[in-house]
Amino acid sequence: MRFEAPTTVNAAVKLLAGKAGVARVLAGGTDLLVQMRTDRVAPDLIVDVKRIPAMRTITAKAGAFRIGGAVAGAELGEHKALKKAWPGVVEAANLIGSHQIQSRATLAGNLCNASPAADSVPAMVAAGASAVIAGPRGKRTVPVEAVAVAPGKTSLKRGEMVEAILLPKHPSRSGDAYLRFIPRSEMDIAVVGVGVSLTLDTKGVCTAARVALGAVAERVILVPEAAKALIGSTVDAGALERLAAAASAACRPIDDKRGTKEFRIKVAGVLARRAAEIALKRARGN
Amino acid sequence: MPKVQVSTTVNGDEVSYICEVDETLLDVLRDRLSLTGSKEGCGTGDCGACSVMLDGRLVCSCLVLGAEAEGRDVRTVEGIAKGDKLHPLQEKFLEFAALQCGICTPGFLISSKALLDHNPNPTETEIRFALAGNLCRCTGYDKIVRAVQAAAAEMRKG
Amino acid sequence: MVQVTLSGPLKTAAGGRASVEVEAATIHQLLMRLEKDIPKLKPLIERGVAVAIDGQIYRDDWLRPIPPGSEVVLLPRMAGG
Amino acid sequence: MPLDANLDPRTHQFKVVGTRPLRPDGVDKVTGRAKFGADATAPGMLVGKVLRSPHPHARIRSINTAKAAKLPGVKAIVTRDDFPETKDESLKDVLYNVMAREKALYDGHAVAAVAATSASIARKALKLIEVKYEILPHVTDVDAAMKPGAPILHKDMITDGVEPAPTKASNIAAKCEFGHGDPDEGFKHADHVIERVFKTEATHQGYIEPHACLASVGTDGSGELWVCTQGHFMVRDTCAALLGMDVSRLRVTASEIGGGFGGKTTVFIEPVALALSRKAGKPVKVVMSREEVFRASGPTSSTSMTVKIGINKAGRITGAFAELRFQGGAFTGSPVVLGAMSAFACYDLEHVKVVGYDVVTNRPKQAAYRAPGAPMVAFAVESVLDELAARIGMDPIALRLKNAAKEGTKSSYGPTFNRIGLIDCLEAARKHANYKVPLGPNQGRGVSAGFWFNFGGQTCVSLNVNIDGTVALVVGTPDIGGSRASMCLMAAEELGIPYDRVRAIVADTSSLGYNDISEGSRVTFSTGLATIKATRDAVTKLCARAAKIWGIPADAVTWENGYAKPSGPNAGNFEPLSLEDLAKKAAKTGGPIAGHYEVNADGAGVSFAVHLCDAEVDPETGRVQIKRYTVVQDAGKAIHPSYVEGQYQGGAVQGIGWAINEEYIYGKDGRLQNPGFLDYRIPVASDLPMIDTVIVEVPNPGHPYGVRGVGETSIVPPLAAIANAVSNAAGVRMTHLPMSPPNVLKAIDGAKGRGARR
Repeated sequence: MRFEAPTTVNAAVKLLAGKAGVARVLAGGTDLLVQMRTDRVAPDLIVDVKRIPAMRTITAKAGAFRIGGAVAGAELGEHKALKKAWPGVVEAANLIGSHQIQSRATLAGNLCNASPAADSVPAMVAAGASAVIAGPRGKRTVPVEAVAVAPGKTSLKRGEMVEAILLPKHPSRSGDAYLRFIPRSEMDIAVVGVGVSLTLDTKGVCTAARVALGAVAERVILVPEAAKALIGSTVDAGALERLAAAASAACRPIDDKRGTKEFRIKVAGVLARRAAEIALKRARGN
Repeated sequence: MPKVQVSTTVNGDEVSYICEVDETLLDVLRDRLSLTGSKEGCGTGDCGACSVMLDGRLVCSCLVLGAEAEGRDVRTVEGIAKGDKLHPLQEKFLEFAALQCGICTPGFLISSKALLDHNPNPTETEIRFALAGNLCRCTGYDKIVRAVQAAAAEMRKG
Repeated sequence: MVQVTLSGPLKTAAGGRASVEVEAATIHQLLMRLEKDIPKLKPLIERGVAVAIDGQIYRDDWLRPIPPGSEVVLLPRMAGG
Repeated sequence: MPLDANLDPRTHQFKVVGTRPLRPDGVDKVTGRAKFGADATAPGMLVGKVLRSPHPHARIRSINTAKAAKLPGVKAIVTRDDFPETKDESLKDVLYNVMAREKALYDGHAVAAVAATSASIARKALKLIEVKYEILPHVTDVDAAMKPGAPILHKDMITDGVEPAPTKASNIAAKCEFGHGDPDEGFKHADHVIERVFKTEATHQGYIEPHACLASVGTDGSGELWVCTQGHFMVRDTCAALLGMDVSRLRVTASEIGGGFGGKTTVFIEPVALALSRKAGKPVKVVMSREEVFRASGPTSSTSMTVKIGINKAGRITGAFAELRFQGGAFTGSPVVLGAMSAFACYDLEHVKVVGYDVVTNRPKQAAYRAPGAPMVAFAVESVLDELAARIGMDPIALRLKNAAKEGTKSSYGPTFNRIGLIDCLEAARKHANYKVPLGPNQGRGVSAGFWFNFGGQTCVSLNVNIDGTVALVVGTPDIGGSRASMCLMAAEELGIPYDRVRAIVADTSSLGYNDISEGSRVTFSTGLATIKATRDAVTKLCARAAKIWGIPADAVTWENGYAKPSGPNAGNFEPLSLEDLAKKAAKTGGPIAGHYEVNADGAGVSFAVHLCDAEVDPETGRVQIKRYTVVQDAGKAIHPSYVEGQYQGGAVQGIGWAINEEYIYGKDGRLQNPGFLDYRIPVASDLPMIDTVIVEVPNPGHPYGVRGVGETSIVPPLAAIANAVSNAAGVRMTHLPMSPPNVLKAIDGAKGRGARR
């Protein structure tokens, strides 16, 4: 096992693409170290990316944001402009684990861990976020929903890593929100997660919406039918009921130690409605 | 296994150590630096007994590699008191009987200090959420929350 | 004579008898008499029993006197957490 | 009769007992200096790791350690072959649990262990050990294990307590029965009878410190063991017996202990560490991972229970019956007997019967957990009572008061109660402000009473007077929640000196006589009793020294407020001698002054508690939130009230976890699905409100100050109090713990469905 802490993206990519057997990126380490401890992965090479300046910063440009792949959740919460523009995404990231975890866990790591229950991912998908992927053949940008393909599996190729997450500029009268269901008040993995982002016109009619669900399928899913329930409506009670029904209908969950199928299906609808209400309030305030 | 040589600062003192790549900062503190105040309750970041400050941020030292600490600033429970003067949090934890067995106490002190350092007047709810990453099985948290409130009041007095 | 109430598995081992009379002045004498009179109680007594005298439970006190007319109950041995 | 007839704890003015001084081990515990199980090191120390069965039930065909032994850095490997068969029947299950023999009986059962020069080498060596398993069918559910045709764990298990004895082996280890009268007769006189079936899942004590020990055995066969345990004398005797050592050759030191709650009252890794150390000739440290703690130490039983209670219109219980089915893991010994005995102990009943079954399954051997057996049964009984109270429109506390056991009540488990405090607790609960707070929408209130026996046991205490008149108190019961402070308070009270003049330590097994485990809420009672008596022994000696100095008879000297004084004008006119004066003169008046006491303490008073809970249920998700929680409990006499409150609060919160979210989840493959704090969800700070406490003091006649145990009773009522609150909030009776969101939502939706059909 080898440990490297390069200072440029190119150097990191070179290391990751090298001959070294199993290589792993270490950003926050909150998933990687647990996997190593429980024998689920035994890397030959660990590449610590926290000493790469470009991956440690949040930059805002014309209302859009570039969040470095090694920026921790707590730093997102401390970034006032980001929090104002995308409160749902920041809240989702800040829900991951404890304050201790927040000092370390990153959006990119949450995405690349490819857990269907990742808290930040439904919020990012709803926000229309994309991931900048650096690799031996250069950089490419893909929608975040294209990164995870199955539990623990991503579409990243050998030597590739997520260098940054991009959040688009928010149109005016837009709002986003993320809600998850957990049995306790903290410290749990989402049993269901729902991200909603919507935009209103001057009359309060919803003109655009994205709804994403976590922990109800093999990966986070974007649910256009749920968004359709909102678009064209004033997000009234009827629209919210249709949204809930569409969200529930899109679920294809499993029974596991964290929840049953029937529970997840029902609660996905409940949370979709509640998250949309928050997003609506925010959109009206913007 | 190839080893890594690390120089870092722990509780203000410069230290150097050699560790294996998969050794955590917690392993290093306990086994190589004899700082056994930080405890391992789970090894997976779920209990907070190993909480330390790393460059001014609260982390679980079981989820940090020893190798990562190169050039960083690490603060542990052993560094909270100043010489023979206990920190107000330490005093209030004792006064309020906020510990029974004491295994979680180092982690709670670090987390509480992290909270009060940036929020000198937290509400009960803020305290409870700030400490949610630290498990205590003995006290039911009641006396811990009260001790933090009392320490905050004491520290606000200056 | 001491009237001993048997409970739980001890009652079963005594063929369902809820109480027996034995001549005993101490807990030790009581247990020895019971072992002799009801051999099936012997393994249970060896595994450990408690004796309640007038509501007070004694787990190991062989030499404890049994005052005449007191209420005596033989119980399975107990331990806590 | 009180042991000390001169002192009535209700009127006596205590000087330091009842105050809240800082604990003697406090500074070490807030500065990181306190040494817990995993904090010790020794020169040349090796790291020990245990290989565990991944199968819930499998015959072990062979274990090949050759490849592992060849790995550089590996110094010793032990398997079943290193642990000889024991003739002691009471140790057989302990031995078979420490290291699997013919069969691995649960996921996590130890199969082999390695000592190596580093953790990474030890881990690598475990992977090189080849175990050939023949996988057998398994069973983890208690009801399934009792069915005919279930996979049998032990081919020689014939149910105990059944006459005539069965001829076929089963998983039912034993049957027991308690009670008096005839419940069926009682039900005939009832106006309302409710019968329900309840289930509870297994929970773990969840102490934050994993099991840890450091063993060192020399080539002469003498050994030392540093270990976190609730009973180091038990560890010494058990390990010596399993390893064929003389007891005198094994010295065990109890480290500071990071929680136990009953779970550290037996051995797991300790004999393994000693065996490895003996074989390697070097010290070996073994520390369990959290995953090992969950898979391989002792959780409590899961249960299935049937309860039937009848009442008349006036609210008097006419008959009560319960059948309890407890699985206790792969070996006999679930706490069903205690569950059966405590089931109806709160009530004065004419007709009561409880039948209990102790059942084995392919799960880790259960260990004691705080009032073992009682919380689950209280859940079932107190749930039915709550429903009955509602049925006749009676206040739930009034119903309990109407039936409460009191002095002179023949208890459901046999003996007649002497002075007890249930009615006092019920009255205090009824008067509490929290019982009158109006409830909000989706909120419900729950009440429950609870009972626990409390125990005494073997105890030995020494007290040494130092040259400056300070006092060293030597006890042998590990301090699991501040007991050293309580002991210092009692010694200071007797001596009439300030609290901080006394320092208590927990001595190792070679420094003091035998002490039973810190369990059964026994420490403040029995170690306290022995401390008081040892102090009085020292006081007698101090008075004798003063008498010698003054040249008067020893019985002409009394001890008052830290001074020896002539007992009256006839004894002579002498200036009183302080403890300091006498200590300074000790060398010249006969040598060191010490007090000592050894006892097998009996007379621990039973105790009762009443809990109030307000819970809110989200009807759309089934999520339960505890809004308000109140513990009312009889302490007899609170020596250090802060730590008494701490026991009340801690017990309540463990109960909250048990009621709402904690459970052992087994997959179809018989493997534990959630062996970590992420998915075994103990309460976190943000889940909870403050826990209000009321200390009731009805003195125990069996203790000089009236102390009753307080540690365990506090976990008896919560399951029922919370279930009653949730049931009242959700409008549907909850009969299965935990009341996790999926379970609650299913119950709510199920009730709606039934309502719609009606």
